[in-house]
Amino acid sequence: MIDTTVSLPGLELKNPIIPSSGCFGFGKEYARLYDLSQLGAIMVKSTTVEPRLGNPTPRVAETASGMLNAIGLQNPGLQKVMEEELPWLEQYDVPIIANVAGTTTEDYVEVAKAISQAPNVHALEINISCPNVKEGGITFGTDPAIAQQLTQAVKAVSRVPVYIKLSPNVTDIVSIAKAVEAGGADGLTMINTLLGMRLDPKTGRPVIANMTGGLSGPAVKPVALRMVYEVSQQTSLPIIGMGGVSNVDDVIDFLSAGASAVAVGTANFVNPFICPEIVNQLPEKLQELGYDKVEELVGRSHRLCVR
Amino acid sequence: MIDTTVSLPGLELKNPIIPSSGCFGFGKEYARLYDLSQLGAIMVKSTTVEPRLGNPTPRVAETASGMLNAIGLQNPGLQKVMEEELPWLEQYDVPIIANVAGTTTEDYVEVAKAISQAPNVHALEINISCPNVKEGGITFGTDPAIAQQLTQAVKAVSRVPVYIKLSPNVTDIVSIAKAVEAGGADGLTMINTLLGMRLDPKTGRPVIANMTGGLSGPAVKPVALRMVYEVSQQTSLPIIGMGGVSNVDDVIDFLSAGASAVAVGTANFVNPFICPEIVNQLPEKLQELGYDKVEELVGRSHRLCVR
Amino acid sequence: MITQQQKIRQECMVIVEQKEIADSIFELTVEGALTEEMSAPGQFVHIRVADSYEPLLRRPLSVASIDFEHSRFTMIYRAEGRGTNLLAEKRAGDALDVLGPLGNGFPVDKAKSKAFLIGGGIGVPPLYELAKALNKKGIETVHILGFENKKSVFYEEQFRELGDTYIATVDGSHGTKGFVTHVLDRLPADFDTYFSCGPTPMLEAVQAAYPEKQGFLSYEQRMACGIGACFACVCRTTKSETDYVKVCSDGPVFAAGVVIS
Amino acid sequence: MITQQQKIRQECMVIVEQKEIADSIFELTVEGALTEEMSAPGQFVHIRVADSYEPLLRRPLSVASIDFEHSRFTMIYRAEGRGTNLLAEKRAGDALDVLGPLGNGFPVDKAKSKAFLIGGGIGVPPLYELAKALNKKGIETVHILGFENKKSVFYEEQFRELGDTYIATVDGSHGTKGFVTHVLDRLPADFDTYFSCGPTPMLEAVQAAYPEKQGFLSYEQRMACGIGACFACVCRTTKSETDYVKVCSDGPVFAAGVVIS
Ligand SMILES: Cc1cc2nc3c(=O)[nH]c(=O)nc-3n(C[C@H](O)[C@H](O)[C@H](O)COP(=O)(O)OP(=O)(O)OC[C@H]3O[C@@H](n4cnc5c(N)ncnc54)[C@H](O)[C@@H]3O)c2cc1C
Ligand SMILES: Cc1cc2nc3c(=O)[nH]c(=O)nc-3n(C[C@H](O)[C@H](O)[C@H](O)COP(=O)(O)OP(=O)(O)OC[C@H]3O[C@@H](n4cnc5c(N)ncnc54)[C@H](O)[C@@H]3O)c2cc1C
Ligand SMILES: Cc1cc2nc3c(=O)[nH]c(=O)nc-3n(C[C@H](O)[C@H](O)[C@H](O)COP(=O)(O)O)c2cc1C
Ligand SMILES: Cc1cc2nc3c(=O)[nH]c(=O)nc-3n(C[C@H](O)[C@H](O)[C@H](O)COP(=O)(O)O)c2cc1C
Ligand code: FES
Ligand code: FES
Repeated sequence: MIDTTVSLPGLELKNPIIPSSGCFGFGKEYARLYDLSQLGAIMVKSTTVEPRLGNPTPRVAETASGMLNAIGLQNPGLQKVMEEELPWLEQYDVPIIANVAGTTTEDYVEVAKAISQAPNVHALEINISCPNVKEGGITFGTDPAIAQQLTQAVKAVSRVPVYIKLSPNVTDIVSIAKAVEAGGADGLTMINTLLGMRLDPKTGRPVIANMTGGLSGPAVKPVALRMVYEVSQQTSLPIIGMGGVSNVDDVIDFLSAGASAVAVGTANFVNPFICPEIVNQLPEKLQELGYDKVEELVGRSHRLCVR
Repeated sequence: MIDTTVSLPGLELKNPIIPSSGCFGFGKEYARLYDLSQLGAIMVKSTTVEPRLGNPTPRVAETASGMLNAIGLQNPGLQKVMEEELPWLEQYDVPIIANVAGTTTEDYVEVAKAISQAPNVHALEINISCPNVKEGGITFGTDPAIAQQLTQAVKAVSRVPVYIKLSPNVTDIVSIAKAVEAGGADGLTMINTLLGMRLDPKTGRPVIANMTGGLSGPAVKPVALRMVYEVSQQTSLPIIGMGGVSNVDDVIDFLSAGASAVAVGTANFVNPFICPEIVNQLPEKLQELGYDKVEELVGRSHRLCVR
Repeated sequence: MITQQQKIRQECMVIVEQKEIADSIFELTVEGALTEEMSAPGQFVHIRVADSYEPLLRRPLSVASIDFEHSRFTMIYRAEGRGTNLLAEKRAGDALDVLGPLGNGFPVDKAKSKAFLIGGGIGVPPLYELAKALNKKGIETVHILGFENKKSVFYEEQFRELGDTYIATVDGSHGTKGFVTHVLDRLPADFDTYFSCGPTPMLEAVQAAYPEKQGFLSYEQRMACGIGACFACVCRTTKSETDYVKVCSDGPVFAAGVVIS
Repeated sequence: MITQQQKIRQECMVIVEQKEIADSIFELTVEGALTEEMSAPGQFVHIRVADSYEPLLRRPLSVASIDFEHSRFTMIYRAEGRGTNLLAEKRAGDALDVLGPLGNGFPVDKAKSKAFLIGGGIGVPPLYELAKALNKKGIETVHILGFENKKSVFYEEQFRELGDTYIATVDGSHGTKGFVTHVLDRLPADFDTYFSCGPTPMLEAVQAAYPEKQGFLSYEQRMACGIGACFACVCRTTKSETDYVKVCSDGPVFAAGVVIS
C-alpha cells in the first residue's frame, strides 16, 4: 500500500493535493463536479474584512503557457465567509486552509483571528503577496521586516497554524522566508503570481483593465520550482508548493524540490477534474518511482545535488 | 514610405530588430543563413577578460513555452574577440553592441575600455544580470548602489555609449534602473533571464548540470513587458526591450510598452530566420496600424493608460 | 436569472462535421453524451482546442443547435485568434475536449406569442436553437440579424424557415445597410418579448430601443474557469452598489435592465 | 573534425510516409529541396514538431537514409518525450518544418577495406546511410547493433543486405544477450576503421575496446540552436585544457579519442 498521507502543522492530509486559493472559490462550483472529500485540503479564496468587488473586467488574459489575472481579491467579506461559505464546506471531510488578505496589519489580524475559529479551518494562509491590489498586500511580501512583523501579529491571534504565502516578485525570497520563520510562521506556501502584462498589439492597450496582472500556469513552473528548491534548503519550515502544477509529474517535481504538499491553481480552469485525477494517479506514480510514501520523496533533489 | 529607423545613443539603426546577446554568437553561424547587414544591430555574446569554458552540460532544458539555459558565459575572451570576432563582423554594415561581463568591477572596466575601441562597436551592453555564473554578475544587477558604481566605472572608460542590461530577478527593477541612470548610463537593455529550474521527474535530478538556469522565451514575455512598461515611465533612458519576442506583434508590444528597439533571443533557435523575417514584416505591420514611423509607436501604451 | 443545476460534464466528444459556412465562420458538430445534459437554448460549452499548454485556456462557445436524437450539437464560431484558428483545423473524426453545458440559457417560457430575436455577428448562433424552441411552443419569431458584410452572413435560410428574417450588414452589401437597430427602427414593435445576443454596444442599443419590453440578453466576458469559481467574468448589476453576477454561471443570459456592462 | 560548408536551409517539407517499424520506433520520410544539400551520412536535421510555443525547441534527428533521386530522406526515431510523441502523430501529406542539413557526417573516405559499424538504439539510424555509402565505395561493412529487446529491433534485414549483421539485446530476447560489446568481444578485429553512434557509455566502451584502431563516433548533446551559435552543446576535448567542440556544428561525428564525454 502506498501511503499518500502528509502531516503538516495543523494539517493531516489524505494526500498532498490542494486546490490553490482564488482558483477554487469556496468549493461550491467544483462540488458540482466531484466529491471534495477526495482532496488533501482546500485553500479557499482570499478573505478580507469587508466584501470586495474586485477590479474592473477584463480580469484575465491568456499568455504563452500561462495566464494573467487581476481579480482584485473579490470576495464576500469575513462575515459571509464565516456564516455561509465555511459552514457549507463542513459537509465534506476535508481540512480548509483559509486564505487571509488585507491592506493593513489590523485587517490581517481581524480576519485571522475570526476565521481561525471556524471549526473546519485547520490552518491559515496569509496572502502577503497579491500583486493585483493597489493599496497594499504586495509590500508585506517584499520587505522582510514588514513580513516578519505581520507574521508575529497574525500568529498572536490565530487559533491554528499559520502559513505565509510568499511572493516571487522579490530579489531574495530566502530572506523573506527566513524573516517569516523568525516571525513564528508554521509553514510557507509559494509561489503567488509573477507580475506581468499583456498588450493588445492592435491598439497598444493592456488586455487587463487593471493594466498589470499576476502570471500563473505552466509558464511560471521553472521559477516556482527554483524558489521552492532554494527556500526549502534554507529554512526548516514545511512548504506547500505551487506554480504551474498541471499533472502528476509536476507534483513529483515540487515534492522532489522540497515541498511537502502541492497546490493546483490555473490547471483547474483547463481541466476542472485535475485535482482528483492527480490524487488517483499519485499512488501508481510513487510505486513506479519506487517510493512507498509521499513523504520519502520530499526534498530528494537536495540529496541528489550536493554542490 | 514607412520609416523603420531608430536613433539611440551611439546607434543609428536601420530598424529596431537586434539579435540578443548569447543567442547569436558573434554572428558567424547566422551569416551562413542570411546577410547580417539587414539587422538593426547585433548584440554579440558576453565577453570576459579571459576565455571562459562555461558550465558543464546539459546547459539547456525546455520548459512550457520557454527554455532554461546555463551556458555560463562561455566565450573566447577579450583578446580573441578583439582580434578575430569583431574584425570579422566589419564586413557587414551593421552596428555592433558589445556585451561585457565579469565578476569584479575591474573585469568590467578592462573589457569595456578595450572593446569600446573596436571600430564597429557602437555601444556597450553591460551584463550585470547573468544568473548562471556563481562568482558574481548577479549581485551587480540586484543592488542599486553597486549597479550605480559599476555604471560609473564603465562609463569612465568607454569610448561609446553604455547600456546596462537589467535583471528581472529583483523586487524593484525601477530602483535599479534609476540607480544606473544616476550612474550615467546612456540606455537600458532588459530583461535578462528569470532564474528557474527543471527537474527530471523520474530521478528528481535537475535537468541542467548547473542545477538552475535562466528562463527565456515566450513564457517570460508578460514579465518583460510589464518591466519595460514600468521602467520606461520612470526613467528617461531609452530601452532595448527583450524577453520572448518571437514575431512582429511581439515587437509592436514592446515598442508600445516603451522600448525604443527590441532584441530577439530564444526565437532564433526556433526559427533562425526570425530576425530578417520580422524586419521585412515590420513596415507593413506599421502601415496596418496607421503609423509612418517606428518611433511614433514607442510608449503608446503609456498615453493610452492614464491611471 | 434562472439557475438550473444541470450536470456539467467534461467529455472527449467526437467531431461529426466541421465546415466553413461563411467568411471565417465555421459550423462544428460534435457527438457525445454531454448533449443530453443540455437544458435550454443559450447555454454554452467550454472547449479545449489543443492538448498543449499553448493556448492554455478553454474557449467559450455557444450552442447553436441541438439534436438530442443523435446526441449531437452544433456550434458556430468565427476563427479569429489563436484558439479558434486551431479549432478550425480540426476534422470530422477528431476528438474534442468539451466542458459543459455551462450557464443558464434563454427562458423560453417567458415569451407569450411573438418574440424578436436580435443577433449580431457571432451572437447569432444561440438564437437559432432559441428560434427552434420558441417555434415549437407556437411562438412566432422575427429574426433581426446583423453582420459585417455579405460574406460573413450565415444561417439566413435556416432562420427564414422559422420566421420573418431581416439582415443588416455594416457595409450594406446584403440586406439593410447599417446595424440591427436600423432595421428595428422600421419594424413595428408588435412583440411581447425580445431575446438578444451580440456585441455589448448592440445589447445596449437594443435595451435602449425597447425600455418597456420584456427582454433577455446574452453577455460575453473573458473567462477562465467558465463554472463560477474564479471571478473572472463578473459584471455589476443595477440592483445595488455591491451586487454582481458571474456571466459564466449566473448568465450568460440576463433579463434586460439587470447587468451594467 | 571535418568542416563542410554546405548550405543550411529551413524548409516546409512534405511528409511522404510515416510508420511505426518497431516498438515506439517510427520511420519518417520527407520530401523537399533541402535533401539536395546533404553531403555525408551522419548529418542531422532540426525538426519543429508543432506550430506552437509548447514544445518550443526543435528536435535533432539523424538522417537515416537519403534518396537524392526523389529529393527525399528518412529519419528513424523513438517516440519518447513530448516532442517526438507529437511528431509521431503526423501523417503523410502533412507539412514538416525542417532545418538542415546540420553538422558534419561520417568521413566515408577514411575507411580502407573493411569497417565495423557499431550502433545502439536510436544511434543505429545514421549507420544505415553510412553502410550504404561505404558499400558503394566497395568497402565491406559489418554491423553490430544493440537494442533493448526484440520488440525494439529495427532495420535488421536492411543491414543484412549490406553485410554481416549482429544483433545484441539487453534482455537476450533477440540475438546475443547483453550489449554490443559482448558481440565485439567475440568478433575478430579484422577491420581498419570503425564508426559508431549510440549512448555515450556505449561510445566509451567501443573506444576502449579498440584503442589502436581508427574510429569515428557520433555524439549527442542537448541542443538549442543546432547551428553553433548558442554554446549549449559543447564538449571538452583531449587536445588541451581549454579546447572544446560544439557537437552540433563541429560534430556530431568526431574521431575517436578527441571528445571528453
Ligand atoms: C458565453 C460566451 C459564448 C460565446 N459564444 C460564441 C459563439 O457561439 N461563437 C463565437 O464565434 N464566439 C463566441 N464567443 C466568443 C468566443 O469565446 C471568442 O471569440 C473566443 O474565445 C476567441 O478565442 P480566440 O482563440 O480566437 O482568440 P484569442 O485572442 O487567442 O483569445 C485569447 C483569450 O481571450 C479570450 N477571448 C477572446 N475574445 C473573447 C470574447 N469575445 N469573449 C470571451 N472571451 C474572449 C479567449 O477565450 C482566450 O482566453 C462566446 C463568448 C462567451 C463568453
Ligand atoms: C545529433 C543528434 C542526432 C539524433 N538523432 C536521433 C535519431 O536519429 N533518432 C532518435 O530517435 N533520436 C535522435 N536523437 C535524440 C533525439 O534528439 C531526442 O530523443 C529528442 O530530442 C527527444 O525529444 P522528446 O521531445 O522526445 O523529449 P523531451 O524530453 O520532450 O525533450 C526535451 C528537450 O530535451 C532534448 N532532448 C531530450 N533527449 C535528448 C537526447 N537524447 N539528445 C538530445 N536532446 C535531447 C529535446 O531535444 C528537447 O529540447 C539525436 C540527438 C542528437 C543530438
Ligand atoms: C484567477 C486567479 C485568482 C487567484 N486569486 C488568489 C487569491 O485570491 N489569493 C491568493 O493567495 N492567491 C490567488 N491566486 C494565486 C494562486 O493561488 C497561485 O498562487 C498561483 O496562481 C500559482 O499557481 P498556478 O500556476 O497553479 O495557478 C490566484 C490565481 C489565479 C489564476
Ligand atoms: C542560450 C542563451 C544564452 C544567453 N547568453 C547571454 C549572454 O551571454 N549575455 C547576456 O547578456 N544575455 C544572455 N542571454 C539572455 C538573452 O540575451 C536575453 O536577455 C534573454 O534570453 C531574454 O530574451 P528571449 O526571451 O528573447 O531569449 C542568453 C540567453 C540564452 C537563451
Ligand atoms: S469564468 Fe470563472 S467565474 Fe466566470
Ligand atoms: S546547439 Fe547551439 S551551439 Fe550547438
